[in-house]
Amino acid sequence: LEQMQVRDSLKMYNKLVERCFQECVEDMRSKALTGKEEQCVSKCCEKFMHVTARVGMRFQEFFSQMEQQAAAAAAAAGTGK
Amino acid sequence: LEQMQVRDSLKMYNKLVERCFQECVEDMRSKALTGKEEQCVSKCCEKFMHVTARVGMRFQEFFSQMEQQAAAAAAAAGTGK
Amino acid sequence: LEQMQVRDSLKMYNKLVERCFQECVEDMRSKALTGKEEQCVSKCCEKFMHVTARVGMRFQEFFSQMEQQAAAAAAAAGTGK
Amino acid sequence: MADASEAERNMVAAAALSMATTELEYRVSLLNSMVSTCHERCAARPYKEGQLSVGENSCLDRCCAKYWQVVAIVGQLLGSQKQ
Amino acid sequence: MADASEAERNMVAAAALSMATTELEYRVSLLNSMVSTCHERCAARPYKEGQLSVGENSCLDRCCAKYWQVVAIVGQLLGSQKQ
Amino acid sequence: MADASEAERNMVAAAALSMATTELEYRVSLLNSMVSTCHERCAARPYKEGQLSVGENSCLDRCCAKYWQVVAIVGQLLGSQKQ
Repeated sequence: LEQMQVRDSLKMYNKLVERCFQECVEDMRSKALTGKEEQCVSKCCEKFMHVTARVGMRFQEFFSQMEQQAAAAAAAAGTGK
Repeated sequence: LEQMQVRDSLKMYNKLVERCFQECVEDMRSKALTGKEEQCVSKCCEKFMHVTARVGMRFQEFFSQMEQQAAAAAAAAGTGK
Repeated sequence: LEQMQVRDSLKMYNKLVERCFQECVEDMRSKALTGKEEQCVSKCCEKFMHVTARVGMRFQEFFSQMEQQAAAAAAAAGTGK
Repeated sequence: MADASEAERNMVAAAALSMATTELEYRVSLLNSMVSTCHERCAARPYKEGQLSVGENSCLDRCCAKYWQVVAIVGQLLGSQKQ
Repeated sequence: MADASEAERNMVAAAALSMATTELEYRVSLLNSMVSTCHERCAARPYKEGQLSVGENSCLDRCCAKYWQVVAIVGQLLGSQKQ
Repeated sequence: MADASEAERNMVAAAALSMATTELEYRVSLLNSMVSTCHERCAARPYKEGQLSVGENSCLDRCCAKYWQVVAIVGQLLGSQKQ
């Protein structure tokens, strides 16, 4: 499972690079990133990490809520006997 | 292999959700889907299942045809000996 | 690892088909590819293979350069002792 | 006899682990789609700030809420079709 | 001697299973691309109906036929380049 | 004692193999993204030639150079955030 986590984070790394490249790199007339492109890549990456944190929080809330409901339903079924 | 099938159907489930969300959910001004969005998601999902069935049928036809041709070619080669 | 290579090349094959289909096949009014579509698919595929070769070359250069730098740094650290 | 039951227990444990892995993979891929889709929809462009604004945050919350609803609708339709 | 040949048979079986799995994965991924691409091309938007119309069905059939042709052309070019 | 150290060596070897596989997968997927992104950006459309022109070749070289820079920036930001 640890192995899986490493693989997932490398996958996410690759996807983040691809996304920010596509959104920020505007042309291929130079070999080096322009200042504007470089800034855009940094902001893109930072923003994406914040989005991941926020969505991850909502995600965990949802699943823990679902498990509580399942537990409550199981308890109710037990009482109903 | 059974494990693989479960994984593939979960993958397809995820992709279908993503596709229908992107095609149907129009804005983020409300927390709940509008009636129109909800209907669109249902139709999108239903249509996708029908597309999968139709394309799957053509897919199987193609491969069974190919195998028949391979068998016929093998038989012909056998006769030619 | 050999198994992995076979899988990767099959994956690339699938992706190449999808890419060239999407870029070249224009409409669904006929069952057979038009001459223009067929030509486009060939060129698309050929070009993609050349792009793969070129980018692959730059890719290997980069990693072998990185490894040389790492080795040089290690040697320098050894001398510094 | 003891051996057989141990082998059985091992098989049950292996099956449970494999199911848990599949479930985990499913959740990871669901989370990734949500992050990617909601980033697409809510992150203001061009990127001027690395931080999320108040508006972006509430957009993300609504995006997640709607995403779960789509998950539920699609799940129900896929489930009903199987039977 | 018997042992060696059994080990050999096991290895051959394992290799065959692994090849079959790879082949299956390839077909599944090919099918998924076809479904996705042809849905993209043929499903009429906005989605008003869950059912497929006659026009959509024949669009799908043509899309599949063209897809196989692209598979063949690409396969031939990739094959010829390897040698 | 000999047994234990052999088992240990086997475990270390297995861990190393698994790390090497992960590293290789990472590189393959990075290469695939680069090829796909730079093909997208640099291959002239409509496809008239199968060969790459001089302009396309230098576009690819610049695209790769910029891609590595993005890899470096993102890697640095992801790394700094972890600590």
